[in-house]
Amino acid sequence: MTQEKTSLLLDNGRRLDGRELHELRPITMRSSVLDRADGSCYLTWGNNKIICAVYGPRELHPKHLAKPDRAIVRVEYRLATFSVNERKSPAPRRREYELSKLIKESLDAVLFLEKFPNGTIDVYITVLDADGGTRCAALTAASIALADAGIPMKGFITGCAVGKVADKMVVDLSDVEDKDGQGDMPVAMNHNTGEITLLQCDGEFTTDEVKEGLSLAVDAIGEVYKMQREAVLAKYTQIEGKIDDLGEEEE
Amino acid sequence: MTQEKTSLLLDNGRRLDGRELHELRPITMRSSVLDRADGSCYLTWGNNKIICAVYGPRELHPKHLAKPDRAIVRVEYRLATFSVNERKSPAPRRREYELSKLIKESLDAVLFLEKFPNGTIDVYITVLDADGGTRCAALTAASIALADAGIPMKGFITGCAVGKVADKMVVDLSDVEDKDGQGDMPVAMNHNTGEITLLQCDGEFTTDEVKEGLSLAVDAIGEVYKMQREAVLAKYTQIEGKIDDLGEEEE
Amino acid sequence: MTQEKTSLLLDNGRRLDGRELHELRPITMRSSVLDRADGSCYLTWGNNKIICAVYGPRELHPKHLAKPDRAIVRVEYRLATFSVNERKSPAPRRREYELSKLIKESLDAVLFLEKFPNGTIDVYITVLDADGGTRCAALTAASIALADAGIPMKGFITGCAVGKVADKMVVDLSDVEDKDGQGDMPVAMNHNTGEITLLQCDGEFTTDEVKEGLSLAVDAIGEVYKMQREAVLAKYTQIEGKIDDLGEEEE
Amino acid sequence: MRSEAIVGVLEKQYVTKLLEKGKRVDGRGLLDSRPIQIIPNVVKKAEGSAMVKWGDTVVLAGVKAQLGSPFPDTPNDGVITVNAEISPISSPTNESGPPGPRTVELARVVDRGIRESKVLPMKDPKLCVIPGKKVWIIFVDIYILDDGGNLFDAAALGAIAAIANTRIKKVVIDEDLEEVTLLEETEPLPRNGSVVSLTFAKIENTIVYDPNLIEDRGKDARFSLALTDKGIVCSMQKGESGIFTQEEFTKILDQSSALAAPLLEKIEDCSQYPELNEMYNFEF
Amino acid sequence: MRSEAIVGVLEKQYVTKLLEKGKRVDGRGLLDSRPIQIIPNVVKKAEGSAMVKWGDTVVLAGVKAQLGSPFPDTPNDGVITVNAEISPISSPTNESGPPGPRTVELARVVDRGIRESKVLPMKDPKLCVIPGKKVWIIFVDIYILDDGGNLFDAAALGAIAAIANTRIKKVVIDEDLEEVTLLEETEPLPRNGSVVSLTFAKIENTIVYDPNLIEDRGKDARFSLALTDKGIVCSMQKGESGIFTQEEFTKILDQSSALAAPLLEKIEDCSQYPELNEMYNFEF
Amino acid sequence: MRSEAIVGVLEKQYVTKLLEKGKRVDGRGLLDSRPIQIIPNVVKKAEGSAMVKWGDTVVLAGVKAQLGSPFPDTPNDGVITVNAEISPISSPTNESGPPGPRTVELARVVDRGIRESKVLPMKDPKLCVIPGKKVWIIFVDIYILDDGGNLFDAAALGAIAAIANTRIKKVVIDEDLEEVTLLEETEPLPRNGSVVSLTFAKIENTIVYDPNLIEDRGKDARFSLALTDKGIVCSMQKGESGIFTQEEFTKILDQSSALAAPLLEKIEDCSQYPELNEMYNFEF
Repeated sequence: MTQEKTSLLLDNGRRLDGRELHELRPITMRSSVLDRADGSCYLTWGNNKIICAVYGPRELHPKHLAKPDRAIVRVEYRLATFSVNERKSPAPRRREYELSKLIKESLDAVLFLEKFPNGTIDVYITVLDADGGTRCAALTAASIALADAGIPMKGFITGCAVGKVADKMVVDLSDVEDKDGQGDMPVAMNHNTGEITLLQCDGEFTTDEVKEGLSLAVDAIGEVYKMQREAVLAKYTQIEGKIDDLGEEEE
Repeated sequence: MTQEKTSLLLDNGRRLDGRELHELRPITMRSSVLDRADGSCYLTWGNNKIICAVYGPRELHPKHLAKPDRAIVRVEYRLATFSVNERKSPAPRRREYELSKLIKESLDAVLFLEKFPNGTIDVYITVLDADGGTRCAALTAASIALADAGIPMKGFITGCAVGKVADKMVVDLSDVEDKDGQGDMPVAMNHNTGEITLLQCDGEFTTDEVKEGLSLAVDAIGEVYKMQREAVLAKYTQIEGKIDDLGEEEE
Repeated sequence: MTQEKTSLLLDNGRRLDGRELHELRPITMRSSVLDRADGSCYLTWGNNKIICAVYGPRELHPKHLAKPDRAIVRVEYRLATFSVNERKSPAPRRREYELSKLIKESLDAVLFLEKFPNGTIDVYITVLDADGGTRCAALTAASIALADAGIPMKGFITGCAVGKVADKMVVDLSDVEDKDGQGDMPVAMNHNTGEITLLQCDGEFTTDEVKEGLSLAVDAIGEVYKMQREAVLAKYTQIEGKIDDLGEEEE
Repeated sequence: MRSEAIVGVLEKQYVTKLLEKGKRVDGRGLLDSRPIQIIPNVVKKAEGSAMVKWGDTVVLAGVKAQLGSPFPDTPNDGVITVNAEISPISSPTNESGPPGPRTVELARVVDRGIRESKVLPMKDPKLCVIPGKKVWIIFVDIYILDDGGNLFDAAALGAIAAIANTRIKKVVIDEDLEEVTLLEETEPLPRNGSVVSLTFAKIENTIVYDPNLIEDRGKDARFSLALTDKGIVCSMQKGESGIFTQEEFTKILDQSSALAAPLLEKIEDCSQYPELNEMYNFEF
Repeated sequence: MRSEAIVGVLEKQYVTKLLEKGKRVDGRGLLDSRPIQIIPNVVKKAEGSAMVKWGDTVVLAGVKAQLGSPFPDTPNDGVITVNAEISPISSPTNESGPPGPRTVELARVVDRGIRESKVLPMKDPKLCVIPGKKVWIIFVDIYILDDGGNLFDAAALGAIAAIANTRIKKVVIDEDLEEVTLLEETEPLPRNGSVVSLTFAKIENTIVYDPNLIEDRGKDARFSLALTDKGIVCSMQKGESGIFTQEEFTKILDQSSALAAPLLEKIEDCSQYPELNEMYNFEF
Repeated sequence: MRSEAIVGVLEKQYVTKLLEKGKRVDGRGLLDSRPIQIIPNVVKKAEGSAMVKWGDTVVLAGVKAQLGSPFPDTPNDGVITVNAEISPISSPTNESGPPGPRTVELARVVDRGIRESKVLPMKDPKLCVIPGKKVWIIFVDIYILDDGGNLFDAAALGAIAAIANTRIKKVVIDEDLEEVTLLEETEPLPRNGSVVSLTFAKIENTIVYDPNLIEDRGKDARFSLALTDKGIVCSMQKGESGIFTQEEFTKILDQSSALAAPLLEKIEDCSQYPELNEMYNFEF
C-alpha cells in the first residue's frame, strides 16, 4: 500500500484522472427512461452506469408481510454480471444484500410511509457498469426514480463517497482509488435537513480525518443535489412542453 | 463434423443401427403400470425407457395459484441420474425446466381444462434410460397416462423427432445421430387435427429441409399414433377381460 | 482396522482415555442457562459441548402446518462449523437432517402433545464441540431443556451410545473410538418405562453383541438419568433459594 | 380433522383389530414377505441397475461409475455414495423438490447398510486405481416409482442388486504421468458377499415384517436392520414416534437370519445377467 | 376473475377484432418490425456490450471473457454460455429470484441460436488457447430492462451485437509450463458470420411478426426461428399453449430471409465501434 | 395492530421518557457498558475460540484454519472469512435458514472491522505459506446464543478474542514439490495489535452506548465503529431507518478512544490461555 500512496496522485497534485482533490466526476441523470416502470432513472457517474425502476405504492403480497399502518420499502441493489472486473455470478452476493438493506433504510427516512397502509414501494436498482461509489450513485438515482413515480417525499437522498488517497482526504473515489487507496467513506443524506442517512467506512482514518471527510461529503452532496433537483424539474418542464405540443396538435 | 456426415450412414445407405432413413425404432407402450397413480404409462422407444404418472384432476395447493375458471397442468420432465452418459446431478437442469414447460404447453392444447375449475392435473415424467428423442417419447407417454387417468381429451399428443444425417433428412434420431449428426428437429402434434403443438430444431437446415422434415414427422407421428391408440384400447380390453374373470369367479 | 482393534485398548485393558470398558465420561448439565429461551440446557459430556433451547408451546406459523388435535415438535440438531475436525459449512448436511428427525421422534414419545392443539414445541440444539455420541447427549440435553420450559412430560429421554472396540462391547464411545472402532450403537430411552425411542448402529456386530450392547446401554442410561433428574431438581432448588432471598429482601 | 385424517384413523383401527386376532390385511403371516421380483441390468446407460417389485412397491436403482479424486482422509479408498428419490410419481402425497427428512433418512439408511457391510472392497486396486489420486466413485441412485409400503427393504434390495450386476471399464495406468486411460472392455465391480435389509413395523403391540402400504401408514414405529451374508448386523435404524422394548428387539434379532436367507439368494441371481434386459416380463 | 384477468380478456378481444380486419394495434402491417436502435460497446467493464431498444423493449447485453478449462467431452473447443435475466425493473409482474421457466426458455433459445449458428469458431486457436487445458469462456449475459413485447428477438439481437464488438486480451503461451500470460492489448473476438432471431405471434387465426406488448400478452402461440447470414435455419422454437399448422410454418419459413436482411445489416454496424459509447443518444 | 406491535410501542415510550430525564432502563449512564465476561479457548476442536457474555447477550466465536489456495488477485495473502449465525436458540423471533439481511450485515461489519484493522498480517510467511500456492484460510464463525442486545459489539469481541487465542499447526515446506506437511506442534496465529467495536443506539434524540435488548428494539438508528489499539477508525456502519447529524457523529468520535480502552485490555487477557477451558465459571 505504501507504493500506492504516492502513485495515486500525479506530480501536479491532481488525481490520476486529472481531477482536483475535491472535484466530482461528470454526472448525468435522466428520469422517466422506462416505459413499464412507475418511475425510473438512468444515471451515469464517471464510468458508473445505473438504472433504477420504482413500482408502487402497490399492494403487498403475500399479505401477512404487509403493515396495517404503513407501506414498506423493498430495495434490490444488484450488480450486472458484466459490470465488474471478474464476471459476477447472477446470484446475489452478501455485499448486494447488505447494500440493499442500507439503501432501503436510507430511503425510509424521506418517505411518508404512513400514507400507504398495507402497501409496498419497490425500488429495483441495477448497476450496469461499476466504477466506484455505486451505492451513493444508486441512492441518488433511487430518489429521482421515486420522485418520477410521483411518490411524496420529505426530501431527496443524495449520496457521495469521500476517501483517503496519498494521506489526503479526497472527494468521490474512483474504482482504482477505492481499491488501492487508504480508505473509502460513503455518505448519504437529506441535503435540505442535514440528516445523514448512510455512513460507512473502511480503511484507516484518524478521527480527525473522519470529521474532515464528513464535511467534504456534505459539500459534495450539495453539488450533486442541485443536479438531482434539475433532473426532476427537467421532467416536469418536458411534460409541460409535451402538453404544449399536444395543445398545438389539437388545434 | 465432416467425418461424421458419412460415418453415420452405412455403405448400403442404411443407418448405423440398420434402419432405413425413414424407419422408426421399435416402440412399446403399457398403460396402468403403477398402483398409486391415477394414470400411468411405461414406454420404451429404442433404448429410451420412460415412465409417466398422472395425478388429478385434483385440488391445487396453494390455492392462490389456482384458476377459478379452469384447471392448470403441471408437468415435471426429469432425467434419472443414471439415464445419461455422465451421471447427472439429481437437481434439475435448465434443459429439464425448458422441456417441462414445452410438454405442458403441448398437453394444454388437448385438455378440457375449463371442466375442472380450481384444479390441477399433474404429469410426472422420468426418463429412466435416455437414447435420443426423449421429449417426443415423453409426450407420447403422457397422453397415454392422461387417457389412463380417465381425463377427457380432444385428442392425443404424439411426438417424433426428425433430423439431418449425412445431408439427408431421417426419421427418429438415435442418441448418436442426435449428437454427431447435423441437426435435430422434434415435432409433436394432435394427429387427428393436424395441429402442431411442439416444434423445435437445432443444427443446420435449409428452409426446404425444414419443410421436408415437417412432412416426414407428420407421417411418422401417424405411425406412432396408431400404437398409442392400441395401447389405450388394450387397457380397456384388459379391463373387460378382468370384468369377465370377475363374473366367472362370482358364479 | 485390524491394527486399531488392539491399539484402542491399553495393555492394562483400559481404554485410551483411561476409562474402564463400561465407564462413562464425565458429564455436567446446567439448565436455565439462556435468558431469552423458554427452557435451556448446557451439557458437557467428555469433550462434547451442547447447548439446547426450547421455545413453546407456541402458535405454529404457517397455520396450514398446524394439527387441530395436537402440537407438533420441531427439532433442529446442528453442528457448529468449528465443532468438528474439518470446518463444516454452515448449511446443514444430510446427517443433521436425519438426526433432527430421529431426535424429534424420540421426544414425541414422552410429550403430551394433545394438550396443545395447533401448537408447536421448538427444540434447537447446537453442538458447540463434538467428541462422539452427540445425538445421545443432544437428546439428554433436550429433555432437560423441555423440563426447564415447564412442558409436561411422561418421562425423560436419556441417551447413551455403546459400541465395539477391540472385539469388546464398551460403553460411551469417544470420537476416536467411534471413528477407529468396529461399531457404534446409539440408544435412547425413557428410563422409567424401559421404552426404547432410538436405536441405531453401524459397524459389525453379531446378534449377540447387539443384545449385549442393548443391556449395557440400558444400565448406562440409568446412570445418566440420575444426573438428569438432579439437574432438573437443582433448578427448582435454586428457584426456591431465590424465592427465599426475595423474601428476605422484602422484609 | 380433515377427511384424509379420519380415513387414516379408521384404516388404523381396522388393521389393529385384525392384528389383535393375529391376522394381516392381506392375509399374510406376521413374518411373511410379499412376492418379490427383480430384473437386473435394465438401464443401458447405467453401469448396473435393477428394477424391483416388492408387493406393490416399485423401485429402480442404477449405478454410475466415474473416475475421481478420493476423499483427503481416505486417500486409498474408492468412494460410494447412495442417493434416493421418493419420486412424485410414486404416490399422491409425494412432492417434487429437494429431498425432505423422510427421503434423507431412507437414503442414509440404505447407504449405511451397504457401506458398513463392506460389500464393496474400497481398497481393492480395481476401485482405488492410483492411491491418493484416482479412484472409482460409485454413485448408487434409487428411484421409488410406486409406493406400496416398506420402501426401506425394496430400496436396499434394488441398490445391492444393481451393484451385483455393475460392470466398470478396465483401465490402463501410466504411473509416471499419473494418468488413467479407460478401455472399452468392462469387468464386474469387485464385491465381497452381500447384504440385505429387514424392516419391521410395530402397530400398537404387534410387530410385523415387511409392512404393506396400509400397515406402513398405520405403524407406530419402524425398525430396520441390515444383515450380511455372514450373519453380521452392520446397520440398525429405529424410526417414527413409537417405541420398542428391549425384548422386542431381541426377538427380532433372533428371527433375522431366517428372513434374510431368501433375499440373499435373489441377489446372487442378479450377478448372472451380463446383457441388457428388456422389462417385458416385469409385472408392474 | 380478478380485474387484471378481465382487462386481459378485453385487450385480447380488441387486438383480435383489429387483426380480423388486417390491422394491428399500432398500425403496422402484419410483417412490419418496430423501430430498432442499437448502441454497441456501452459498458466499460465488459469485453463487449450492446444496448438495444426494439419498440418499447429495452435490453442490455454484455460479454465477459475468462480463461478456463474446456469441457471434458470437447477439449478442443472454447466455451460459450448465454444467460438471461428478465429483471424486475422491466415490468410490474416480473419478480426477482432464481430464473423461472419463462426466463430459462428465453436464455436457452438465444443460446441455441448463437451456438448452433457456429458464429463463434470454438476451435479457432484464439478461442482454444491450449487444447485440452486453457480455453476462453465467453459469458453472454442479457438483461431485460423494459418489457415492451418480443423479448426473444430483442435479446438475441443484443447478444449477437454484444459479441460483434467484443475484444479479448491477446495472450502469450508457454507451451512447456502450460501457462498463459494475458497482455493488455486486445483483439476482436473471432466471428464467422451472423445470426438473427425472427419471432411470430399467433393470435386466434392471424400470425404477426415482432409482437408488441399487447400482442405478446394476447398471443395463443409463439414461434421463433434463428437464421444465419447464409440463410440457414439453426434453431426453431414453438412456445405457448396454442398451435400452428404445417402450412403456417411453411409460410413463415418462406418469409424469413426477407425479414432477416435488415437485422443482419444492423449487426454488422456494431462491430465498427472500437471506443466506449456514452448513451446520450439512446432513446429510452 | 398486533399485540406485540403494541407492546413495542409502549416499551419504546417508556424507554424514551426515561432517556428524556437522562436515565436508562437498567440504571446505567448513557456511555456506560454492561458487564462483560470472556472465557477464551473453550472449544477443543477449534483452533481458537471465545465465549462472551455481554450483559444478557451470549456469543460463541470459533476459529478454524485450513491450508488452501489464495485468491487469484491476492496471491501473496492469507485468507480470512467471517461468518455469523443469529441462531434460533437466541430469541423467539429468530428463524433458522439461510442468513437474512440482518445476519449478513452483522457478519460483514464484523468482517470489515477485523480485515481493515490489519490485525492479521496476511502477507506474513506464517499465513502465506507458499506465495501463490498455499496459504492459511482462517474461518471465524460467530454463533449468537442469547440475544440480549448489542450483537455487533459482542460478536466483534468474540471474534477478536477467538483470534487472540488461536494456534495453528507448524508446517514443513518442500518448495520443489510445492508440498506442505503439517506438524502436530502449534504456534500462535500471528497478530498485529487489536481492534474493538463500539456501538451506539439513537432513541428519539438521545444516543446511548451499548444498547441493551429493550433499547435495541426501540432504537431509531444504530452506529458502530471499529477502532484499533492505535486509535485508528477502520470501519464505520450506520444502520436502521433513523438519522444522525454531523454533530452527533463528531461527538461519538470524540468519545470513542475512552470507551475502547477497557475492551482492548480484555482482549489481551485472552491470548494468555494456552490450555482448554471448561466453562464451569461462565455465568450464562
